[in-house]
Amino acid sequence: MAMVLSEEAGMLKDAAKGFLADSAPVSQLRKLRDTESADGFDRDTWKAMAEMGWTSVLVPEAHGGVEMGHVAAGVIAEEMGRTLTASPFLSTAVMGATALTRFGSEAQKGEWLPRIAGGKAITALAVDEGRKHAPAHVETRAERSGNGFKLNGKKSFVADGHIADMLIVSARTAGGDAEEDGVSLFLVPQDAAGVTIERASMVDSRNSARVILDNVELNADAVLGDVDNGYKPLEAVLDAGRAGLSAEMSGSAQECLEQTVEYLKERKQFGEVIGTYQGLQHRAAHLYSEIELGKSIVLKTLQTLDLAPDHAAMMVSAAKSKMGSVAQLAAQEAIQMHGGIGMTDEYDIGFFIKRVRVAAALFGDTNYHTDKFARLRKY
Amino acid sequence: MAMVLSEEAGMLKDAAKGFLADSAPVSQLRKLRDTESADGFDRDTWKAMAEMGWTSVLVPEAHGGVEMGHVAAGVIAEEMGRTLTASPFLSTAVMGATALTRFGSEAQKGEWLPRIAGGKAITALAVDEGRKHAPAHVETRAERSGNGFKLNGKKSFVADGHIADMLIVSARTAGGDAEEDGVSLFLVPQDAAGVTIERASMVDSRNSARVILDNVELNADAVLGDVDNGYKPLEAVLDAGRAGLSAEMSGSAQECLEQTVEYLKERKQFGEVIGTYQGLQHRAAHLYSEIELGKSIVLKTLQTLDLAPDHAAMMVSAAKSKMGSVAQLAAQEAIQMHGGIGMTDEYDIGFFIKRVRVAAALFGDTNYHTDKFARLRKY
Amino acid sequence: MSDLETFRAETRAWLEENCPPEMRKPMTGEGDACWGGRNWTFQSEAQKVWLERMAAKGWTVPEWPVEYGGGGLSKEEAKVLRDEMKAIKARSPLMSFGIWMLGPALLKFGNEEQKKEHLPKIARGEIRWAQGYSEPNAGSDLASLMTKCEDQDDHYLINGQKVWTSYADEADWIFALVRTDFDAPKHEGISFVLVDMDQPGVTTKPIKLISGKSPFCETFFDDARCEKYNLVGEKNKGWTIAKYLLTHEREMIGGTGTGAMRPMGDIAVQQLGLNDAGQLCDPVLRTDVARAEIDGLAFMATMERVTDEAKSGQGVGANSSMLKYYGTELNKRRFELMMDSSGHDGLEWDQENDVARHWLRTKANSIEGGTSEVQLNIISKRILNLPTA
Amino acid sequence: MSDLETFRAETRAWLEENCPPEMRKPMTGEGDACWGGRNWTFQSEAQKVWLERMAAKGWTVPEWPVEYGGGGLSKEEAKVLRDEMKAIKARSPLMSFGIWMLGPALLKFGNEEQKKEHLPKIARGEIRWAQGYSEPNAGSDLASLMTKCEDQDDHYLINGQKVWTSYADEADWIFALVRTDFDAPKHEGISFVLVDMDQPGVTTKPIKLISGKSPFCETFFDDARCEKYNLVGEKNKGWTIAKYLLTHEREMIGGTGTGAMRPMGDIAVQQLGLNDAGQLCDPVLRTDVARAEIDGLAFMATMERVTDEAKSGQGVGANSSMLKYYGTELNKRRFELMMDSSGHDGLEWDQENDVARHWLRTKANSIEGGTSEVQLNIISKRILNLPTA
Repeated sequence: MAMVLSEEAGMLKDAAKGFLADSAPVSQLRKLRDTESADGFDRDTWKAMAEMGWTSVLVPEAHGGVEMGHVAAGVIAEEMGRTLTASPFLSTAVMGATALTRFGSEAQKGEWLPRIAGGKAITALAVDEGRKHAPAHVETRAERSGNGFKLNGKKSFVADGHIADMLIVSARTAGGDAEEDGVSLFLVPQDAAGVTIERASMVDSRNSARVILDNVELNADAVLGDVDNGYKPLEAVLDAGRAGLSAEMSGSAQECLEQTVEYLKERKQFGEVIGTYQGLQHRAAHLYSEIELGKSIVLKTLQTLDLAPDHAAMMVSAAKSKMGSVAQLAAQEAIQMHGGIGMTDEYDIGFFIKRVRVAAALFGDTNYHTDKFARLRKY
Repeated sequence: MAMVLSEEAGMLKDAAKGFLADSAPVSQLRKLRDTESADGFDRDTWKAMAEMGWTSVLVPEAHGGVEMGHVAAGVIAEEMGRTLTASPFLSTAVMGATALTRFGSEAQKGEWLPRIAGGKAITALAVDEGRKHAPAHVETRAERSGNGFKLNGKKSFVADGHIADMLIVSARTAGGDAEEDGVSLFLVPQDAAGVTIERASMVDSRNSARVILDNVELNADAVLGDVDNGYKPLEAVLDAGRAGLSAEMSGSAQECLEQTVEYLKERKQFGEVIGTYQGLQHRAAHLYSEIELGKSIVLKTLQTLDLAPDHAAMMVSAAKSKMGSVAQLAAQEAIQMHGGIGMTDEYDIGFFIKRVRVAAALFGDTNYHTDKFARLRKY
Repeated sequence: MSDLETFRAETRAWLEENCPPEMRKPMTGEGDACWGGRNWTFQSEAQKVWLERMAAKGWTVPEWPVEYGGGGLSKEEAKVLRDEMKAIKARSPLMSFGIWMLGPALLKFGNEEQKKEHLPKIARGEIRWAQGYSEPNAGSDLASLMTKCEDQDDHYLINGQKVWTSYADEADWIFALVRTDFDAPKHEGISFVLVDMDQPGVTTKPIKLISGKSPFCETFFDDARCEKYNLVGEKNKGWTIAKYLLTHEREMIGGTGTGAMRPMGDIAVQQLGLNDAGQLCDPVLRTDVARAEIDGLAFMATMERVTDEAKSGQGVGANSSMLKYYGTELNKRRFELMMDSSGHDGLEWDQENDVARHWLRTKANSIEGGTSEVQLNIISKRILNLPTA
Repeated sequence: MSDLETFRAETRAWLEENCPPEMRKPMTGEGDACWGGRNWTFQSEAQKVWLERMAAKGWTVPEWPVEYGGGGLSKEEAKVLRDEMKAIKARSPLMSFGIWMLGPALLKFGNEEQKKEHLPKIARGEIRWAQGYSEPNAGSDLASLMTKCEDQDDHYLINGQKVWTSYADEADWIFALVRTDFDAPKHEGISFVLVDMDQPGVTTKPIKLISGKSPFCETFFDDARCEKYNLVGEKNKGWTIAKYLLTHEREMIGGTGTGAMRPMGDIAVQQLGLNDAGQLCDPVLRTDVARAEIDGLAFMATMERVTDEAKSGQGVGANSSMLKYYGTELNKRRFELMMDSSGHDGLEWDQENDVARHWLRTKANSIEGGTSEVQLNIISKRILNLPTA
C-alpha cells in the first residue's frame, strides 16, 4: 500500500486542521483547566465533531458509521495532537468502536455503535490497576453470580472514565493474577449499582479517573466476546488506542518543532537571530529527522491496522515506542530552545510537554513497548 | 582522599609522558603491525620501562618493588593510552603483580614478584572461554591427579598470552559450569607440557592469544590461593586490570579530543576554520565534559583500589562502563570530525578507535559492567 | 589540642546548647526556610531564636569580617562550623540572596560605606534582597539589557523591566544591572545599583511556571529612584561585577546537581519491584537507570575533583561551566527516569510527593543561570580555545 | 492481458532462458561483481555471457533510450524487469559508475555527440568510469576545488589531484570537476570534463583505509590532456552538473541504509543466546538492539514514504539529506551493536565474517557523499528555512 494519504484522507486532514484551529485550539484546553471544568472537555466541540462524522470513523456503515478506518482516525488524532484538543475521541470513537465492532454481539453492536457514531455515548477502557501498564495483571474479579457476574476491584488511569456512559472493564474470571488466560471483558454502564468513578487531576489537565467496582452485578450479556478469552480482544482494542495515541503524539511533535523553528527565526540574542546558530540548527534538523521517522512508522502502523489487524502488534509497539520518545524529545527541545519563556505557564509550549508525557505513558510507555517489541521479536 | 594526583604521581606522569612520546609513540605500534612483529611489542621499550620502575609499581618493597599503588599504575596506563604503546604492562605489572602480591604463597611471591619487578617475567591472565566475558563460566577442568592437578580446556582472548612466561589460569575444580564456587586459579608456566599458545590477530594489532590446555600436569603448589575458592581472587585481579584499562582508555580519549580540537583549529572549509562552527564546538565541548567525568571516576576507582580493594567492585564496574563508552564516543567523534582523512590508515586516529574497542571489551564490555553495576546495586 | 580542635569542641557545645530542637529537623521544602526581611513573619519561635542567636555570633555569614556582621572565621573554622551543624542536622538559620550573591559582590567591589550600610543588615536577616539581572529581551545575551538608569544630578532615575527576579514580591531591596550609557558598546554602559523597593516606582508580578507557582517575578521600574551612593563600583563598569556574580551563581547551580538525593535505582525498585531474577521489573528502565547512576557517580567524583584541583591551584576556571552543563542535563535525565518509574501515579498533578512538578521544574535547570548552550560555548572558547567565527 | 502483463510474461521467459544458473547465486561481496572496462577479466564464462545477453537487449540500462544502448523501457516496465530478476535472484549484470552517475548526467547535460560516443560503451560495459570530485582541501566544501584546467586552444591541460576516486586504478576514463576560472566566485569557475586515463599525465595510487584495502584512490593529473569536445555542458557551469549528481549520489547512499540486512536481534540471539526467561543474555544490549531495530523499521517506512510521496508529487526534495543523514548514522549504530554482540570473536582482524572491517568501514558512511554535518545544514536551510548567519 502506498505510504501516502489517500485523497479522501487528505481532505479529512485539511478539514480537521481547520476546524480544530478555529474551534478547539490550545486555549480551549487552557480554559478548561483554568475554569476547573467538571467535564474536562467541551461538549459543543464534541457535538460538532460528531456532526462531521469523526465519531463514526471506525463504525460500520450498517450501524450508522462512515467506516473510514484507522488511517483516517489517525489523521484526526494527529490534528488533535497539534491543538491538544481534549475530547473522548480515542476512548470512544477509536477504542470503543473497535471493541464493539470487532468483538461485540449483534445486540451489543446494535445498542452501542449507533450511539457512538452519533456522538451520543462516550465509552472508556478500564484496564490498568497498578503503577504501570500491565494488561495481563488483572486482580479485579468477576465471579459467577446467578444469571451473570459480580465484579469487585479497582481500576486507575482510566482515560475519560468520569465522563463515560459505559466502561469496558477487564476482570478475571479464571487464572492467576498475571495470566493472560482467564481475563474477560465486560460492558459496565457508568450508572450500574456499585460503580464509583472519581476523576483524577492529571499533569496534562485531561480526563482520567479511578474506578471502584463494589459488588457490581451484571447480566451474562454484559460480556464482550468470550468469557476467559478476553485478553486477545483487549490487546486489539489497546492496539487501536496505542496507534491513535501515537498519531496524536506525532501531531504534537510536529507542532513543537514548527513553533520552535518559528521562534528560532524571530528571537535575537547577541545581535543575531538565534536560528543562525549551527548548534541549534543541527539539533532542529536532527529533531526534524526523528519526527519524519515517527510519522512514517505511525502511518505504516495505521495502514497495518486497516489491512491486517491481527498482525499489527509488533508495528504498534514499535510505533508507540518510537513516537513516544520522539515526541518527548520534541517537547523537551522546544522548551530548551524557547528558553525562559518556554518555562512560563503563560506560553503554550508547556502544555505539550505535559500532554506528551501522559500520552506516552497511556496504555504502555516507551519502555513497555520497547520491551514488548523485543519479546515479540523473541529476544 | 583529595581527588588530585600526589606530587609523586604527578612527577611519574610527566616522566611517563615524556618517555612514551619519545620512545613509544603510535608509530611504534604501526611499525610492529606493519613488520608483523612476532613479539607484538618492543622488548627494548619494555626493558626501559622496567628500569624506570614501572614493572614494580605494584610489587611490595620486600620483593624488590616500589609499591606505589594503583593510582600510580593508572597514571602510567593513561599515558600509554595516549601513545597506544603495546606492552604487557597491564597483564604483568598490574594484574600479575596484584594476583601474586595479594593471593600468592610466600614461595610463589618469592619466585615471581622479583622477576615481574625486574621486567624479567611476563604474565597473562587466561580467563575467558566464550564469545563474551563471563568469568564464572568456566568449563576448563582441573582434576586431581596424583600430587596435583591435570588441566584440560581452552581459553581465548588472553591478552599478552603468547609472550607470557606464566599464565594465570582459571579452571573448575568443583561445581557447575557457571558457578562461582569451585573455580580455582593456577599458575601455569608457558612451557609446561600440554600447553599450546597461538597468537590471534586482533583489530588493535595488540597481543592476544588462544590457549589450549591438554592434560597439563601441575603440582599442588601451582594453585594460587585456595582450591575451589578462586573466584574472589580472580575478580580482584580482574578489577585491577579493568581499572588499568579504564585509565588507559582515559588517556586515549583525551588524546582523541586533543588531536581533534587541533584539527578543528587548522582545517578550513567554506573559507573558515571548521572549529568556528557551533555544531562542532558544542559536540567537542560535550565530549570534553564526558571525558572529564570519565577521568574523575577512573581516579576515584584507582584510589579505592589503593584504600579499600575489597570494596572496589562497584566503582570498578562504573568506571569501566563509563570510560568504555566515553572513549568510544571520543574515537568516533574524532574520526567524524577529521572527515575523510580520519578514515585513512595513513593517519593515526584510526589506531585509537581500534584499540579503544578492544580495551572496552577486555574483561567485560560496557554492557557487561553496566549490568554488573545494576546487579551490585541490587536491581 | 590544636586551635581548630578547640574551636570544634566549643562550637559543638555552643550549637548543642543554642540550636532549638525544632531547627534540627530536616526542612520539607523551601517553604520551611527562614528568609528574613522587613515583612518576614517567623514560622515559629524556634526559627526566630535560632536566627537571632546565630546572627549575634555572626554565624549567618561565618567568613565575613566581624565589622560587617560576620563571624570572622577562617576557611577551616567555617568548615568546622558547617560540619558540626551538619552533624546535628541543624537547619541553615537564614536563606538569602544577600548572603549568596550581593554580599560577595559588595565585599569585592563595594566601598566602605556601602559595606557598613548593607552587610550587617544582610547578616542579621533584616533586609531581604532580590536579584535584578535578566530582561525579556536579554536572556543568554544578558549584556544587551535595556533598563535605563538616568543621572538626575542628585539621584538616578530608573525605568525598565526585569524578569526572573526570585522572590521579588517579598524582597525589600533589589540589586540590579542597569544601562547608564546607551552609546557605549553594550558591555561598557552597564552599572550595578542597589534600589530600595519600598517606593511606588517599583512593582512586581509573580510568574507562574509550567510546574505551577514559582518564586520568580517580573519587576517593573517606573521612574524608580536610586540614591547616588547606591551605585556599586564605577559607573559603566557594572559588567565586571555581573561576570563575577554569574560565575559565582554557575558554581552554586552546577554544584546542586545530584548530590545527596536518594539513588534512582532504590526508588525504582521500591516503586516497580524486582522480578524472579532479582532484576528491576522494567528491563529497559533498568538499563537507563544504571547508566544514569553511573553518570551520577562520575559527576559527583568530578565535583570533588574540580574542587580539590581548585584548592591545589591546578583547576581550569571555566570548569564551572562544564559542571553547570553536565549537572543540569543529568538532573533533567534523572527526573525523566523518576517519572518513568513513578508510572501512572507520577502523572497526577497533586499527588503526595509531587514528582511531576519537580520534573517540570528541572526543565529550567539548563536555562537559568546561563543556558546549556552558553555553557558549551564557554567550554569551547575558554577551555578548548576553539576560535570564534 | 494488459501490455504490462504481457511484458512480464515475456521477460520472465527470457530471463529463465538466458540467465545462467551461476548468475542466480547471491554475490558474496563486491569482488564477485562484474565491473567491465578495457582491462576487465571475466571471472567466469557465465559472467561474460550474462553481460553480453543483457547488454544486447539494452537491459544493463533498461530505461535509457535505445539509441544510446538502453532498453527504452518505461518506468513501469523497468520495475517489472527488476522484480522478475529479483524473483530468480539474478545478479546485476554490470556494476558501473558510468551507469549510476555519468549516464544520468550525460542524458541531462551532454550534447548529442557525447551521448552517442559514451553511453553505448557504458551500457555494454566496454569503458569503466571513475568519478573525480573531492580533493585534499575540498571535502565538504567541494566547490573550493583547485584542480586546474587550462585552455590550450586545441585542447585542455589538467593539473591537480583528486582523492576518494573509487576504483580509479582500474578505470579507463574519469569524469571530473575542474577549475577553469580562478578569478570567478568559486561556484562559477568549475567545469565538468571527461578525461581518458590511458595517458602518462594521469596516475593513481590506492588509499588504504582503517578497515584495510579499499577501492579508493588518489588520482594525479600532471599535464593531462582533455579534448575540447569532452567538456560536458557549458564551460564554468559545471557546478550545476555537480549538484545534480551530488543529490543523485546522496539518494543512492541514503537508500542503502539498513534495507535487506538480517535483523540485529536474530544475529544477537544466535551469537549470545537466550536466558531462562527467553531474553537475550545481555540485558543492556537487548535494550539497545530493540531501540535500533525499531529505528530501523521506522527508517525503512520513511524510505517508502519519501519514495511514495515523491511519486505523488508531495515530496520535499531535500529529504534525501534526511535519509542520508539518518540512514548512515543508523548503520553506524547497527555495526556498533553487531560488534557488541560478536564479542571477542568480532575483535579478530581476519575472522570469517570480517565484522570488524565492516564496522570500521561504516565510519565513512557519514563522511562520504556529504558528511552528516552537511546534511544537517541542508535540512536546516532547505527544509526548516533557518537563516544563515
